[in-house]
Amino acid sequence: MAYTYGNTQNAAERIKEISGVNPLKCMKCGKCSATCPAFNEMDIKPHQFVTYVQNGDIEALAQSKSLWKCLSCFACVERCPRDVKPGKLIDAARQLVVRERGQNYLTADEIPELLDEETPQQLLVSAFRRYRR
Amino acid sequence: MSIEAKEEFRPKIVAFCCNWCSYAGADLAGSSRLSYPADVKIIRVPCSCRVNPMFILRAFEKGADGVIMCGCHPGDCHYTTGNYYARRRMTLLFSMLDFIGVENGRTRVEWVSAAEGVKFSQTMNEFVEKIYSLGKNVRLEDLRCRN
Amino acid sequence: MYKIEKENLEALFRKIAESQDLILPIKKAGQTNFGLWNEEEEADLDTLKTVKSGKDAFFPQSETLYTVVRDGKKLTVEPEALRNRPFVVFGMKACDVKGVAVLDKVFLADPVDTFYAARREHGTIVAMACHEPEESCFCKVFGTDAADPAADADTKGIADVAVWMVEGSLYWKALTGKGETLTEAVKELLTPSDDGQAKVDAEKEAIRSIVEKLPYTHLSLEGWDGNATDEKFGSSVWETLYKPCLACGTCTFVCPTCQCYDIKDYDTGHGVKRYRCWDSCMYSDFTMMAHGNNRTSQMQRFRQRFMHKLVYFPANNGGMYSCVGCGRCVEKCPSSLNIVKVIKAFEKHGGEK
Amino acid sequence: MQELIARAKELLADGTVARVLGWKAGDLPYNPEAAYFETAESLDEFVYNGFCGQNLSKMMIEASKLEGKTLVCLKPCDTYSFNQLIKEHRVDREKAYIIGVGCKGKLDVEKIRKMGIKGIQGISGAELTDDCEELHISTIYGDKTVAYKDAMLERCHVCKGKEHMIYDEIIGESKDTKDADRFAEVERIEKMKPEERFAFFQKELSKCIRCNACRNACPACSCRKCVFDSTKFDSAQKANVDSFEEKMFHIIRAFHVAGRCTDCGECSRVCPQGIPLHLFNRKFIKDIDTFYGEYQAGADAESKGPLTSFTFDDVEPGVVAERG
Amino acid sequence: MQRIGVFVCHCGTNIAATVDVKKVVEMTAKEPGVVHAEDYQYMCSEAGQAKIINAIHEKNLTGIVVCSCSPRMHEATFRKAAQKAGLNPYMVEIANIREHCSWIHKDMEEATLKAVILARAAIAKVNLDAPLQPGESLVTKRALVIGGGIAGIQSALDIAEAGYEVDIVEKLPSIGGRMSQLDKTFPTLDCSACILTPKMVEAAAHEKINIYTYSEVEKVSGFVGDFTVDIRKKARSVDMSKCTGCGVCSEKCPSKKNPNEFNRGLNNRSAIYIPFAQAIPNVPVIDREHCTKFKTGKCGVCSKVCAAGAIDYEQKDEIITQKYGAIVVATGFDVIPLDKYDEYAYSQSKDVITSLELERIMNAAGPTKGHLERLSDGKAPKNIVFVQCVGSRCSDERGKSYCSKICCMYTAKHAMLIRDKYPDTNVTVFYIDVRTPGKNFDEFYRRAVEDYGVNYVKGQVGKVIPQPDGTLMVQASDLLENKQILMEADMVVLAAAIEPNKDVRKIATMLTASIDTNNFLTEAHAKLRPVESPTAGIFLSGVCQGPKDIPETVAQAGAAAVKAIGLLAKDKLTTNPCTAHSDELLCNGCSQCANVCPYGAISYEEKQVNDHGIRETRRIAVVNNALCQGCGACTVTCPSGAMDLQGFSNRQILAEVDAICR
Repeated sequence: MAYTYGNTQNAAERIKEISGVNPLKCMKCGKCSATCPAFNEMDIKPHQFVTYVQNGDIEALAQSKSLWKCLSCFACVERCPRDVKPGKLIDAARQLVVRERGQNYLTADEIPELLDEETPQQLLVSAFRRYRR
Repeated sequence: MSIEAKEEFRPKIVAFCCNWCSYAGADLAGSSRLSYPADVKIIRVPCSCRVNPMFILRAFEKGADGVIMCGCHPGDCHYTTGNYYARRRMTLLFSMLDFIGVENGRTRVEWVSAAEGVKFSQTMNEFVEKIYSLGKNVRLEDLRCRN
Repeated sequence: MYKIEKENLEALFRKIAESQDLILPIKKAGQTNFGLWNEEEEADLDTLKTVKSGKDAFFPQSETLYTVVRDGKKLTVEPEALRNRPFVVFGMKACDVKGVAVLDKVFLADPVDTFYAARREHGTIVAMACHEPEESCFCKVFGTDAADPAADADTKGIADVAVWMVEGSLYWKALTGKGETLTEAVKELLTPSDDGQAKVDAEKEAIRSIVEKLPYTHLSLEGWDGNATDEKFGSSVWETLYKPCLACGTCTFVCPTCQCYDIKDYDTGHGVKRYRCWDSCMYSDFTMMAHGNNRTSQMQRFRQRFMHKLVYFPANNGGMYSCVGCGRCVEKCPSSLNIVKVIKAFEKHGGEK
Repeated sequence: MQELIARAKELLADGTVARVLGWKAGDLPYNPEAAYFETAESLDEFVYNGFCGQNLSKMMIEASKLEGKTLVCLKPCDTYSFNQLIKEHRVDREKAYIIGVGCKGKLDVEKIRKMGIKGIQGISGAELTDDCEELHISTIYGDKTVAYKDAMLERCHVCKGKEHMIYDEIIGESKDTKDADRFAEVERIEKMKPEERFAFFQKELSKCIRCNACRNACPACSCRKCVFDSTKFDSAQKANVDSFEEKMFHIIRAFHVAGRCTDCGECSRVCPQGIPLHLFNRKFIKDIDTFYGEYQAGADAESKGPLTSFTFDDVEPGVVAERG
Repeated sequence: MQRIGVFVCHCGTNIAATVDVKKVVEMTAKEPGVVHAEDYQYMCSEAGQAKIINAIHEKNLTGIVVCSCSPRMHEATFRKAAQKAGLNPYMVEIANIREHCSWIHKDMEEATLKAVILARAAIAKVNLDAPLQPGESLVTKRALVIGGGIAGIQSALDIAEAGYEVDIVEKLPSIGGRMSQLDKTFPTLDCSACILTPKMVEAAAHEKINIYTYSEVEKVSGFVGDFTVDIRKKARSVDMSKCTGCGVCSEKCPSKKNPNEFNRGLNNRSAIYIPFAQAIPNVPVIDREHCTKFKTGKCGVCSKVCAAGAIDYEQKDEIITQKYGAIVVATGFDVIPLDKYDEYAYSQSKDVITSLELERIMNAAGPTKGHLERLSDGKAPKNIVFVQCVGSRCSDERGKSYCSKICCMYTAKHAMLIRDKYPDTNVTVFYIDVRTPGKNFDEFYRRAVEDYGVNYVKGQVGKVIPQPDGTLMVQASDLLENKQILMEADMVVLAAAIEPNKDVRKIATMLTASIDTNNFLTEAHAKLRPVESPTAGIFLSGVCQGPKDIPETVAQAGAAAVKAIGLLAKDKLTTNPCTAHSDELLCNGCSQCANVCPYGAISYEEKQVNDHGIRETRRIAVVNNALCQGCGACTVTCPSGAMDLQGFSNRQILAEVDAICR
């Protein structure tokens, strides 16, 4: 099934599905942005990310620098008092974009070999996505 | 179970609710307009410890497809200890029904406080969904009661 | 006289079952009882005694009499249809056949029990001789011949076909019109047998000689008849005799002649099914009425059962006992009580007061 | 059992007891019956052998109402039932003089019949004084020898032990007969798929004729009036008209004795249809042991049963669905 | 057979919009036993009740079914109506077709069918209803107040003023509670001790009030109007009748390094101590855990220096058993533990403190004698950061889902006081929302911003990093500027969430009062009965019911007192007739029911019975109807079905099951 993030409803739903996050739980406290080590590099800040998904403005997210600046450190996920997990939203958006471009460079078989048991799997996957060249 | 069959099958579900917590929780679900399927019919009992295993078997006998019992959370029983006895009784009864091969999803106990309208509605939605997936109760019914 | 090889019995059963219900001893979860045969069921003709007698072919443990259908406040009564399809009961032993004779006395006497009568009319009994009688058997005491179900005057005309199992072959002899009809229907599977009569006669002799050796065969019924009411009823022997009785209904329910039933209602939610089911005079709620029960102690209930079998029944039925000596109660009573012990107890005490 | 008879005569003679509750010889080799003996002479008929399987503790409910003490012969497993009956105020300890009788395993004539042995005329090797290793059976159809163990009741293979839980004195020696795991069969069934379990019980229970022998023999089923006979509960049942009723009866019966059942095995012993009714009780016992800690009903006459007590952190009923 | 009337309520459109009430009337009229069925706009109205009364008279009804809202709403209303018409009130059953039907279903056909089925169940139940007569029980004219904080004190004073005896049970050595730890109070900034102390003194001096400090409720039995409570008076090791409160013992006590609970452990106290200067009673207590005499058997200094000879090392815990008619729960709150909030460095740095700790620091009797200073080095902080919502409004297990309500206001108070006393200090408050609904509350907050220059930043602190130089690096967001802020602070104050006192669960269990998932006691009705527990005779005062500030607490304490007074003013209460009853012909006397009865209401009698002609003496269970509360635990334990519950009998429940499943 092909996705266009232009189809906002569809793409936003897809992001929620991939991330397992309900952005409506956000109470706009900003703790994610307060905690983010890559904050200054980002054009769309972590707390804004949540609002963008809420509003279905996925196109803007797809174009944003933030998508590629997020370190997937998950500090925001850890600290969010509302269980919103902005980091997971960003990762989901990133995944959507990568799939749309058809640039999935790592095959599923290659991943297990690269896997260190101690590393969180999601960190690895998002890292591969970002630094794939 | 296919969609078509699902449309035909409307389960009968009996919910025993204790007066002090779960029945009030169901009231709260109602006043909060939190919907759950009409298949659920509630019987008010003073306490979960009033629920005799014979009531549960009777419901199945008469064609119920699922029976759920709700009471106050352990420790919160209006009568102090009623739900602790109910918990043991139901654990053993459910285990026995499972032992004789009755699908274990047809019976459930959930502790729902008077403040948990949301939980009540969620629980009922889940339970009804489960009963739909199990389909008609055929292992524990009296055939004479079929329509 | 016809014969059929044991390995062809399955084909015979299939043939009979084509056109009518076939009820025969079926082994299920380790126990053998009469039941409706089909290809999946395991027929068991080797077990001498089924746990229950074959009486439920004619007098089922429970049967609906009528249904009351409720529509709002309106009630409609729908009577249960009488049996109108033919069926065969295969493998009843002589004692069971005698049991049917006893039941006939009860249910076919006026007023006729229509449910029973319909079943009797549509049922064909294939009776089977007892190859190896056991120590609990005492049918001879009541004049029954384990070797020949038609030998007893009381059972004349009840068994429709008699069969003997001799050395892997089943010998078949029609006794009545119904038996002839059944024979006709399965004739393609039967072969006429010339030496059959001789084989069967030898088998009968063998059976009878074993019966002579059985411990209960020479039990005396002296003093037990329709006239013994006062003497037996008032005896103090009952006072100790009943003590181990658990008041369960095992003896009644395995008995080929016990004919008591209770009538009950079952609320189905959209109506009421009125049904009857076997009852046991051993139960404390037997013949329970609004004021209570006319027999209040287990001694009285225990006494009732045996008085009925050995005294009241013969008094009302020309001397016919309502015990056939099948010995099922001897085998099954959880407390090892039984009618033989009762008879012997009176023998020992000389029936004193 | 001369020692036992002699002692009983003594106690009768000195007025300690008014009667003796034991077994009387039957008219077949395997059918002794429970009996009261009130005189020394009547004790000549007293027997105690491998076929005296009946648990006499329940008869003490009625005996407790009689004048004077009753000497009752209880096997080790019967004493659990007696304790439980004391706990429930159904028997009077003061009215009982308990002789704990030895036991080397009790016999099941059905098992002998199932071996194809019929026309039984005599059985030897079943006396308590025998070593109870072999039974010699003479029949109309020839003599047979069978291993004692092979003719033993199921309950003796999972014997709770040869200790008497309550007694005034002990006569006769006992033997360990346990050679199987008590819960093995329950576990085997638990491992089956639900539809197999259902088929298994459907088949077994379809044999039930509702004779109530299980209930009436059961020392825990001591209700003056059973709910299934009572008109007060709207639960009366007399026949298995529908297969549901078999399940209802046996589940509720097991539930009513759950936590009180000593696993004496009388229900299975007396069932004329050979239904393994003890499985229901054992399932409850196993669950109680697993969920609430090991509990043996009748090990004492005081403790609260598992269904009339609780802990704050008992497992939730959901555990049944969780374990799959 | 009953003659049953069915009354279907529209409840305006609440029911009628979703349930076809005419159809319900039509369908139920066909049920066996139903001789009358009608519908009406509002059955609970005078006119609606009149319809019921008329029908009872005209149709000679023996039982009625009202299809309406929850029985928890109007069962009593309709029972009274029935009673007016001469029908036994227990011949009324309610089919809940509003909360359990019309309000949760949308499809009319479906909802109507369900309403009919619910009505059928109620009809089936009424068919088996029997007239019941309530009994009476006496009311003990004495109240118990659990907790000696401002809530408990206020409730006790109000009840005592009405002329009833009151006992206050306080766990700690002195009454006063949380409020005694506060420095100033918002929004008027008056001194907490100044307004609390007179109340404490008044309570102590009141002839109707008896205070048990250093005591705990151990056991509660009985029921409304007639509770029996065991109070454990813990051994103080000081004879209260002899002690003069001179304080020499504390001074001389050699064991001085014990954390001072009153100052939140920020400084130390001696092992024999009076918690604070205004303590009531002004009698010390020996902390046996830290006392050298109790630990080693040697010392005894306090005993030697006590001129009054009040020290008693042998003193034992004492159990006082007292009867009460009403119980007020005022167990209060504590702040949540912050050990799971590593990001705020609370456990790493002494200069990261909670607001309650700040209260103590600001207080003249506190660890710093009222000087605002850093606990690490005693220096005056130049930059102070306040963090709001620490653990409040939090959906994970570290915190609480609710708003703690008081933090916004006390933070404004702290900020204002600091800026007032130490104008050189920069104060920054990181907030998510500032919530100030209360009289003069928003004005107070605005003053902090406008008049005192407190810097409010909308955003949350993500991390506090202790620096090698002893300062704290605060990383936060400024959502309005869309910036991340990194700022240095000398002190960080966390507005930690409040939670009900740890002991409340234990107490609620003893009282059989229900409790919610956050351990707040549940009120009987969220709106209409906010100060009563669903358990009769138990009243809720203060934060044990939910977060509150002082004025609200006092208001609720007064309300709880009035409810208690209303109860104590009665001489007798009618008791619920829905109690258990044992059928003497079925009872085995096996004692299992007594084992599960939570009220000890079942005893056994040797009774002569006539069982269908068999006369014998049997052991029979007998239920004391005054003690039985009708839970039904015994009915299920009883294997023979001898034990049954009036109003919820076995046959009735089975009939309901049948009606629903048919």
